[in-house]
Amino acid sequence: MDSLLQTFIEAGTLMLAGMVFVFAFLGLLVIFINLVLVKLANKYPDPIIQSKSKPKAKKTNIASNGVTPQVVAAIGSAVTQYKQKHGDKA
Amino acid sequence: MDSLLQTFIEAGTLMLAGMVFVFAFLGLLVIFINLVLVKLANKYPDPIIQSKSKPKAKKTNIASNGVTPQVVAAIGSAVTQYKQKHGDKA
Amino acid sequence: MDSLLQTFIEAGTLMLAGMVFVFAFLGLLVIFINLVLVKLANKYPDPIIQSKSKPKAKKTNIASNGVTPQVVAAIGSAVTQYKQKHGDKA
Amino acid sequence: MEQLNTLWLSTGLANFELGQVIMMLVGCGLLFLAIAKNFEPLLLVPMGFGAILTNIPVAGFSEVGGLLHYVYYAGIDTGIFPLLIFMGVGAMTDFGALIANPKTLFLGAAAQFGIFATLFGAIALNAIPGFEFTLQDASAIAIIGGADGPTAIFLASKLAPELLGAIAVAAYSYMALVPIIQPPIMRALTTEKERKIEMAQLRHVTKIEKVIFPLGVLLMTIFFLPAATPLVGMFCLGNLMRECGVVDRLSSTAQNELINIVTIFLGLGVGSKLSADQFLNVETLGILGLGAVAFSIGTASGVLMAKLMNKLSSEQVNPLIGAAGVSAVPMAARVANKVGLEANPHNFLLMHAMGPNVAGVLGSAVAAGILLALVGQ
Amino acid sequence: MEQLNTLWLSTGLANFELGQVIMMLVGCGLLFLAIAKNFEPLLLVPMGFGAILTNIPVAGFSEVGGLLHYVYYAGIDTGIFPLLIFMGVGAMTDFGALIANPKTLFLGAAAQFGIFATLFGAIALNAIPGFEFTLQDASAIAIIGGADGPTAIFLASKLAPELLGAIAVAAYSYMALVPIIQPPIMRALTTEKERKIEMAQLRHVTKIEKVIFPLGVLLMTIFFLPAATPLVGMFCLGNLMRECGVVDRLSSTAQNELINIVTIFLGLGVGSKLSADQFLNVETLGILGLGAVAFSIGTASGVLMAKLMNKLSSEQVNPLIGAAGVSAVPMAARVANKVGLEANPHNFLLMHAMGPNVAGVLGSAVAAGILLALVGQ
Amino acid sequence: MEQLNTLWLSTGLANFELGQVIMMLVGCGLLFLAIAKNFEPLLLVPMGFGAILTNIPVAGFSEVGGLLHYVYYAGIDTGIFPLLIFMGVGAMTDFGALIANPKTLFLGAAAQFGIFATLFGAIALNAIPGFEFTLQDASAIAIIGGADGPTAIFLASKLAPELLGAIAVAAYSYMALVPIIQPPIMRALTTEKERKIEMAQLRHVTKIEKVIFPLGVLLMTIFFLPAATPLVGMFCLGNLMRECGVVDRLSSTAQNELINIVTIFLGLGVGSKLSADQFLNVETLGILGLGAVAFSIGTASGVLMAKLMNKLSSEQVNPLIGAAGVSAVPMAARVANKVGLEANPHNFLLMHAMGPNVAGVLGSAVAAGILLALVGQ
Ligand code: NA
Ligand code: NA
Ligand code: NA
Repeated sequence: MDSLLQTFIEAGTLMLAGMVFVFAFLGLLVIFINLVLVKLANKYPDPIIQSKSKPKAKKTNIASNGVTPQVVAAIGSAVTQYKQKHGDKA
Repeated sequence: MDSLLQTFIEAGTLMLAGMVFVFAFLGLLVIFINLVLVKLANKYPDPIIQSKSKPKAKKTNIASNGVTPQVVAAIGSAVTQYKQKHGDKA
Repeated sequence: MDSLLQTFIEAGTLMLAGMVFVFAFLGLLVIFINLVLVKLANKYPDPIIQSKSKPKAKKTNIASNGVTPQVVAAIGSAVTQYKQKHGDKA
Repeated sequence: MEQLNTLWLSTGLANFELGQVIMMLVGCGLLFLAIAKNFEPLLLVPMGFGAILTNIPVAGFSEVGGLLHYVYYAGIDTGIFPLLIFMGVGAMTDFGALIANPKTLFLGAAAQFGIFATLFGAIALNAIPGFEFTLQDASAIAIIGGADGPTAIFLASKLAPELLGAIAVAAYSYMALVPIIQPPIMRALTTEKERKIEMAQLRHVTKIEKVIFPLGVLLMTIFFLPAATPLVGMFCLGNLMRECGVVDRLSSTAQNELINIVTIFLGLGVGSKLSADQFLNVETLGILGLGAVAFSIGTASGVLMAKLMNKLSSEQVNPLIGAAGVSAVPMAARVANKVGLEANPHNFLLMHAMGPNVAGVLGSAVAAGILLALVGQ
Repeated sequence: MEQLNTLWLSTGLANFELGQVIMMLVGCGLLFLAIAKNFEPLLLVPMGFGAILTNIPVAGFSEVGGLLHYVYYAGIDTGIFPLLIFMGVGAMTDFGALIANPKTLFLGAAAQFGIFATLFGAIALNAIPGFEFTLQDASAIAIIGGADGPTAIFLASKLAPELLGAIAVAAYSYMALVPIIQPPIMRALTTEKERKIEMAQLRHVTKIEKVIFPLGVLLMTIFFLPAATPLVGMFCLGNLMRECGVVDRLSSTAQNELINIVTIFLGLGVGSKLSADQFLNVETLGILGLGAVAFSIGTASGVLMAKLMNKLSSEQVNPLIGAAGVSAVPMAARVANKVGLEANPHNFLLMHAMGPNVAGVLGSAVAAGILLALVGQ
Repeated sequence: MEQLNTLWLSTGLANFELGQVIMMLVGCGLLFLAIAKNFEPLLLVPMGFGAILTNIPVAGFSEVGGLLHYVYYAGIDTGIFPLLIFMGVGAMTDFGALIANPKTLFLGAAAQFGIFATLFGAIALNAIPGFEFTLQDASAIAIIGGADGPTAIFLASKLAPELLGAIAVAAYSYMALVPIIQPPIMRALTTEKERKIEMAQLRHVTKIEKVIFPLGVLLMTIFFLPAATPLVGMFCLGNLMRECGVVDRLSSTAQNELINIVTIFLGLGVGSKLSADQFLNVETLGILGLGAVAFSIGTASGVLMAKLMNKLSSEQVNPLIGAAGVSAVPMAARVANKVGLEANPHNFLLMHAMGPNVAGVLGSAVAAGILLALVGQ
């Protein structure tokens, strides 16, 4: 029973030390974000037209509605060609 | 020569035992399909619009003719826009 | 110092042997190309419509402008349908 | 005739032991949960299948020379598979919501109370005859409360390999049960008014913040908790590959083909630990019970922490997102969103809940590191 | 000068042995068959290349520390590569046609007579001086009749590793030759009228049948033939991942990237067994001869079984699909379809032939299990 | 209290050594170069990260049982990872430009003078106290002049594993610096008129030439330099898979998923050799210095060789493409193109420069084989 008590105390200490550590660690991360990252963000803002976000946006675009700008261009061109071929009355 | 005969007999037994076993095993599978699977199929038929077959069908659709519904929609919309822009006479 | 000299000599020989070998090897490759490959090319020219280059071309096509022949066909068909539905005056 | 006898003696029917039959049924049960109930199928399908294979008599899948033996010792005993999964998860994780609202890290921290309370509970179970969990065992069990599969497998493989099967089953089962376990606790601990709290839109997070963040996390882990660096390090490597923008092909492979390949083997290898002698005992019941407790306590701690933060600060957070602090990404965040929508149909909490959700992943990796540092070896 | 001598002594020219030259030509021959004749190129390209590499003097590819040594011992000696290929093949296999027409399982069973008759033949060859096949050797050779590459490699690596190279060459060569070997046999054993038989359209197979089928196959294998569970188990795992619908990303990886990676290494590793001392002997001729016999007998047995079934039942099957029972998926089914079209241009047998075709895969895995159980160790 | 002490003793802060801190900064430096400066990011991101991980105190990444230990010994010490990368690179390489203009092979040969001159220089450094390079060390360092990452890693792992980290850092850094190192040398050694030389359009290369070429290269390597067959062999296997047209799925996997997976591990494993005791010494400075010399000499040799060829033949080559002979595919070819465009805005040298560029890959693999044959063991 004595050893059980001892294990209990050990487990209790572990619980306390663990939670303190977790909070301290993630708390430091909060400070890191607020001090370091926010400053970095101000100093190096994203370029207005991000070179990287462009292809991403394109990908999303394709993924979300399946229509690429090229298709739209092709449609425009097809309509134009059709118009020319058939003599548009507009 | 004697040992050859013995090996022959062994090989013959192996052949017999093997074929019997293969037939028995696959025969049991026939029974399994006819008894268990067919019953399961009756009890849990595929939903009429299978949730799984839908994306598959879509994929096939794309694969087989390369045109997604979105493209068709885009075409419709392009045609409509063109009509509006150019004052349709129809 | 003596052992240094020896190493120097060894390194010099290595340098010489190495460069001679590299030139000899790649020189033999030149001969291989001029003798063997060129002859093979004359004997087995690529078929005019290569069975392999076709899908490649198709892939490139898709990759470069994102429009498959199917889409073009669909556009044509959409335009035709639109024409029929709306009574083309052309 | 002798041949037929040999054949008969080599059949499963002639060699089955009861435990093996039961464990195969457990494997089938896992497959059922995965396929019919959609319980974490990516891991539970190979794991359930592995449980069946490892219990086949005569076949020797998990003995020297067997496939699962190689898989387990090469991939799980060494820790390689969980670490590669963690790298892939890192490459899938977007820390944007967390960086935009760093306070949510405290929610992720609070939810780890589920782990440490369960550790205490596991030791307490020793008072009941039949349970004899060492501190190592108890720690490996407690990590179930972290709601993070690879972390649990990694820690269990280091601290209590003989409990690995039961711990993995419990961890993944409860992660799948998050939509059932969490909502009642969330509703019980919050008022209607609290659940209706709308939160301010998150600020834009720049690219450089996202690139530096994983490096900062790694640096702090190196300083304060090297024992957690295998997990945190591989996670941060994945995340850095994702965000740095110059190795997209590596990031994509880490998120897709590599993680898929490793998942198949990880599942099979974990399943190979579901043998009768290691699973069919009262300790497994204890593990399953403690796992449920751990999840519940973690959920409650996250919610209560959010309420406490609202008391201390004027900027209000919806306490429902505290429940997402247990991790179980992205399920817990979706649950928070869903419960929020019930109270206020115009209140979309998903993005806000992603902050504590990914904080919970870091939190449980840190907790695993603490346990390794304190009770390891 | 000494340097130049060292360099000369390190060249291949100074160290070649005749056997190595011949085996390199064999490797080139395999590459030629693969590239120019399209003979099972996915395996024969890496295998032919591996045969060249392993026979390079001085380089030591297959000695301790050499690349092919690692590949062989890590992947083939352990059985891991063939089993992973089998998982991928399972993920590619649709059992729908088989479930819709279960009678075709008997065709797949009959075609395995090719295996067992060849086993007998291999033993008979011992009567000729120069041949000394043990029962293990004979079994490993006989499995060529199963027309299934990974099964043959798996069994040979367990029963007769020193014959592995020749067996793999024979198995893949004859699989590639199916369109040449089978049609004459099929035409000789059937009448014009039989070849014209049209078969009823297959019924729709529901999702649940396809999900339960691999589990049922595994269960029966566990009960009756545990020795076959490595092969059948991994095959069923792949098939379950395919059909269950909740792990599509794992199934896709198993069918694509994973099987591609393993195929490269499997080919190289098998090629590394094509060394002069193991390949250039009269036994290889015996293996090549027996392989051809095995294929022919298997084809004939399948066709004759179909004719027998037509005698016993009113529902007629086109006996051509019996030839597909040797497996060689999907080539044998295509051959059945093609020969059928010659007789009746409106008769598409492809789907009907897929039944015996996949039954043949199961059949030869079962046969391999029987051989392992009876002559293994 | 004791617990807190244990926790403190387990922190990195309590265990750091100065060398580890410096090596972590080196790792961060590599990450900075990779991410901010786009220096060979595919390898430098995992390598820089590996350098950080391996220097974490207490964590033991590179000790027995640590992740990087397994990665290094399974993949780099055995040579498997560089060889697989080489296979992938082979599958990405189009030899068309080289076959169309075989003379460019001499440019690739000449550029290897960078390697052998550096070998001489490394030995010469021994005259300075503090340097004690063996012939093995000097050879491993000299290969940096080959401008080919996997070749350098492969050779260093065989001849001088303790220098591997520094050699890899130097090799990849200078490969990234090609656009800065080469142009001044190219301009200094050529006249404006030479830089304006336009070259004839390349002839069409047929499929059969591309299929036979890798086999011919392999055959010659077997005859004359078996020690180079691991590198050349895997490269040719990849190239054959690319060109033969019947195993496109294997070729695609070798170029994408497989090379990506291996690249992550190769980078981590190489980074694990960046430990303080192996990197922070005067030899590393020597290696970095010699590497720069090697690149410069290689570039100059290529350009001068082209000028010599113009003297000897009427068919003129633009000497700028000689600089591409160092390999560093495809960067060096792009540099040649860019410098050429400065002199003549209508002169596109890219395709012409691809000839010496891929010749340089073969050339440095051959050089590596020579060094292995002469100073190996
Ligand atoms: Na967690
Ligand atoms: Na078969
Ligand atoms: Na080079």
